[in-house]
Amino acid sequence: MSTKSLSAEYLKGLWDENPVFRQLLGMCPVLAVTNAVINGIAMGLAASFVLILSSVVVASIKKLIPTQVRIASYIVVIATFVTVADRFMAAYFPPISKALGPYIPLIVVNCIILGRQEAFSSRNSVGRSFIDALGMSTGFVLALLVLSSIREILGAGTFLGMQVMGSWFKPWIIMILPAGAFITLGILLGIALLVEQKTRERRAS
Amino acid sequence: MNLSVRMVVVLTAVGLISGGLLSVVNLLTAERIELNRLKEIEDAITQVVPGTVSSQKLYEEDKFTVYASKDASGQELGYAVYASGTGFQDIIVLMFGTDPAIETINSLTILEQKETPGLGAKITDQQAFLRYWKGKDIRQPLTLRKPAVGSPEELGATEVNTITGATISSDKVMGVVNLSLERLRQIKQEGKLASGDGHVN
Amino acid sequence: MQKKTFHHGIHPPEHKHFTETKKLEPLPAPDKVFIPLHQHFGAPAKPLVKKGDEVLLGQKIGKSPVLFSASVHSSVSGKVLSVDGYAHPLGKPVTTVTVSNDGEDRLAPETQGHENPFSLSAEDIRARVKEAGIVGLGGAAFPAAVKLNPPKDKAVDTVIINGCECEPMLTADHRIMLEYPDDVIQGAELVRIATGAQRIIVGIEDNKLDVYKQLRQRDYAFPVEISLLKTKYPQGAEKNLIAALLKREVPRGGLPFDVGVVVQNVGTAKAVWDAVAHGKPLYERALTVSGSGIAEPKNLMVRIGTPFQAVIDHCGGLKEQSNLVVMGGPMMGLTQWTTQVPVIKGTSGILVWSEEKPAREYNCIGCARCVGHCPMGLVPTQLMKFIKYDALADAESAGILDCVECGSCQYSCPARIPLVHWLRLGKNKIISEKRKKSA
Amino acid sequence: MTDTGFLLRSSPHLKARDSVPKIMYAVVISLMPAMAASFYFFRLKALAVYLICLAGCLATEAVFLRVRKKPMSSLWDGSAVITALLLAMTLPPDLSWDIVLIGSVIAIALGKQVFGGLGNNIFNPALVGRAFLQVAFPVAMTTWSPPATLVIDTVTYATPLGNLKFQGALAQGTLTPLSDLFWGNTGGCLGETSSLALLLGAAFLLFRKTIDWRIPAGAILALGAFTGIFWLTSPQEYASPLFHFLAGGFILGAFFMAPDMVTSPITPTGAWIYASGIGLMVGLIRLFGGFPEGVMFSILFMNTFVPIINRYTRPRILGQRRGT
Repeated sequence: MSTKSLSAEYLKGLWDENPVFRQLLGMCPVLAVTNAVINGIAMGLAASFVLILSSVVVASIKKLIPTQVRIASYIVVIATFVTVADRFMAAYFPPISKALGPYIPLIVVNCIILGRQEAFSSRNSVGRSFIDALGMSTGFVLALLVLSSIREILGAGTFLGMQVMGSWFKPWIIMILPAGAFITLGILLGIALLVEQKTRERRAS
Repeated sequence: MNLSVRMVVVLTAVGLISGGLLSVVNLLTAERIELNRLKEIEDAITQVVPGTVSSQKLYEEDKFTVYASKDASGQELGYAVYASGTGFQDIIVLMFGTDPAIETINSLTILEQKETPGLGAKITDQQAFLRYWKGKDIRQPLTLRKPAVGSPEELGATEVNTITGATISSDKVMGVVNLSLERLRQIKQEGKLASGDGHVN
Repeated sequence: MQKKTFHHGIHPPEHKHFTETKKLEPLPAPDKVFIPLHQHFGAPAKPLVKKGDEVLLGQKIGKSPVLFSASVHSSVSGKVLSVDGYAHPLGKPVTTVTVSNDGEDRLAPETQGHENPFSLSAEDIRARVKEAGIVGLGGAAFPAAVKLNPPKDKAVDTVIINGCECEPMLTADHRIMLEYPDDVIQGAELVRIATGAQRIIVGIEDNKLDVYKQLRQRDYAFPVEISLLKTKYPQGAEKNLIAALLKREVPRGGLPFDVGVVVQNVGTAKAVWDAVAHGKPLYERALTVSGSGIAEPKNLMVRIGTPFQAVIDHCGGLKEQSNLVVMGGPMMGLTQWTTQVPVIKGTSGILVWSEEKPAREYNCIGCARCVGHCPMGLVPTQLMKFIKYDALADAESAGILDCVECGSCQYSCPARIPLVHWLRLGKNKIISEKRKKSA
Repeated sequence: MTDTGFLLRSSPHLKARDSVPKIMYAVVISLMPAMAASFYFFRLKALAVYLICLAGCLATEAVFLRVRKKPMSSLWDGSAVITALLLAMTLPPDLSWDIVLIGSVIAIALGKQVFGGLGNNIFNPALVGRAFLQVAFPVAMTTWSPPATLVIDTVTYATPLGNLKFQGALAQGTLTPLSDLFWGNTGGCLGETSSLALLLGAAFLLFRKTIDWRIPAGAILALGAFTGIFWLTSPQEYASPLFHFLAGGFILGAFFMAPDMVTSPITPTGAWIYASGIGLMVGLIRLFGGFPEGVMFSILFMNTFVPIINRYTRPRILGQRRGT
């Protein structure tokens, strides 16, 4: 059982336990769909939808589920919400659905979501699970936003499809390719570690 | 309650609730999703055969579909061909339109591709590639002009400009189009393109 | 003519011209000698004298307690001033017998020779060599009597006399071969008899052609072969010398016995002859005093226990700016923090020069020169990294214990990485861990 | 006894004269003929590319040294200069200055310093910079202009390998003549066109033993064998091994990039494996790949295997029984 204050429960997802930069979870969508900000946000919102609803559901039915079948139950719950999200996107946002391709269904196997059920929702109250899921979602969306902004601005010279770089700018096509995802993520992880190290040093001194 | 019985009950319950929820979602979205799909094809047909008001699926086989496109009076304007083939990196899906006699190509559009951005992906670019296809004579197989020339006037009747730096992707598109044209003529000769008996969209 | 040699190795500038034409000259015994009881590979000797005792020249003052050890003899006649710890060229202070020299060189009665040494049995030769406290004079100071006693199951067929003197700057062995060729060859014959070998090979590098020619011209009553080697470092290392002369490879972790060979340095061969034929224990040795910090470089016969300072003074003293004093050759020698340390049995040279601040170290750039030069076929830079990151098991499986610390890798390293230092550190760590485990 | 001020240190006390900066500047000297050739064939355009590369690489190196608190003397150890020159030599002459600058920064920052600086990088820094540019700016990186010595009135101009791959030059008989490839009178990257100039520099490096001869030898043998087999079976369809040696960046790669000490194996057997891998890959890409040229990717690809090659190709230790 977590004993943090509710605000701390929310804030931990932003930095201290940021799923992407600190826990290195959910790397597959992080690398695959961040070539444009709109895709990054869509993926982030879809995953958040699934994470928050699954967490609430799992937290509320946790007492009913025998331990032996808990993972199977979680997966069914998660898959349900993923399918809901997938169908909804296909019906109302066809271009984004097409751009994200198989990565929406793949949210089912996103470690952030199953990880939170196993690590948090299955042993905390509904309200607390909701806050935790909200925090993790925010952290995930922020990470995707940062990554996709860098990639879209450098790779296409645009942000959310709007031209932001001058006409002198030559797009770095590598940034919207998978290689650019790895390079950007690597640099961001390096910076995250550096920041973490400096904060720790400052706290220690 | 016995543990194994409880396990079965819980899983069944979870599955049932999930299934119920999903069927509701499906009911709500299925129609829209199908509409989206059809609209995409319709839009493409309108694009490759200008003036299309209605269209009709005439023939379908694996990765190859022929639509007849008609104007408001029901007059046949030509064929729209939906085809696909291997590109430089992944499958290229495209659609092109011809006149009813299959003598000239109307227009070409790329529906799906994963070619190298900035290079091969230029097959979707009007200025760099697609504009060169309009009105080409297709009684002979089309050919690519390499290296590319500056203006469309310099090209022969059956020649299409190559994308600078993306010879392979240009080549692949050319291959798909030529093959499809051959197949189109073949099935037309076989009389499989008789219109009127298909489903009207 | 085909010159023999081994694989890899280096050819550093020789700097032998300072002394190679200078005759071996005896250094007068100093007023006081400092004779450490531990000058050899193995256990220290037990003192036989105490403060105030009278000792004679050649008298045994330290007794070897076990097989792997060597006796120690007085190098002057006079009075024992103390038996106490004293500075030692190998680093830590060692129990040392200090004798004040009465200047009379009164010989100890037990130093009796033999008229026909070749008639002696292998047993007798070994006993006399052991009694004389002879150790390998090439530098390692391995007890000679042990080398003369091959294990029963290992037949020795060849005695190699090591006349390579592959270390730059050193010329004492060169002078011994030039001035005492008969002593060397006769000593080699005694070694051959003691080990039961069939033949003697003398290996000489082609920078000592005068010696080679002189030795070739002589007639020998015994099976002696004089062999010319291409000058290369570290040819004088036993395993490389055997590979060069016989194309035999001593197995990893093995000894020359394992391929039927015994290797002795030329100085050792002469010492064997002196001991067996003249009854002279090892109380003096030839050494080279050289380097740009020495006013008059020389080859000297020096009594064991003479302080470095006395030797250097005899050669005109230190030049002022000198800041590096090395015992041994420049490739494997040990730096000294004081010139008060005494000459010991393993002192093949005293080198002095001055050096500016060392150039900075770079990261390893993978030039692979250390790999190309390692005479043992190791990959020093990889070993260095294993040690740096404490991967001792990896270092051991990559062969770090085969390293002979010849320094070829570090010599050739353009990044100036102290490879030998790292490898030595790794070897010590691995060996001490093994000891801990077996204890 | 007091401290006498003598140095105490471990043996050996002698040092060979070669040092890291000397090795690096030997490579710089060896690149001079090829640089001169590029000035001759591409005039001021070449000079601009070299200067921007030098400025970009040295500035990036200086920033990293400062941030990582390393000795500033490392800036002049020559390694950053080599990276700059090699990068410049692999760029098309008309590349605009901002792209060149990005490439230089990436080469030093992502190719070298993120790994810990000189000696720790896995990939050849110049090639990392070039690979980045190749993927980031594919059009600019494949737009060539003819050398100033050729009077042709086209704006773009295909490289000899591009001609071979995409224009069917072999069938049409418009393959670039070997003599042009040898002297450098053709299109291509700045430093790769003149085989003669490159070979002069390579001879210097081989003579000085700065590079391991096994690496160019292995690469040449492998490429020769691979392209030779196809050429012998079907000379109308495949170009000769000699054409493949002289065309494109093969000589630059085989003599100046593949033997980069940091990123090539340190064992003799390893060098052969690494080099033949490069030669084979170049052949494969040129004959059957999507790109006309494959030297850069081949070297980067084989760079990744260097640590494992080093580990499994240790020389035999003296006295080690064969096979143990």
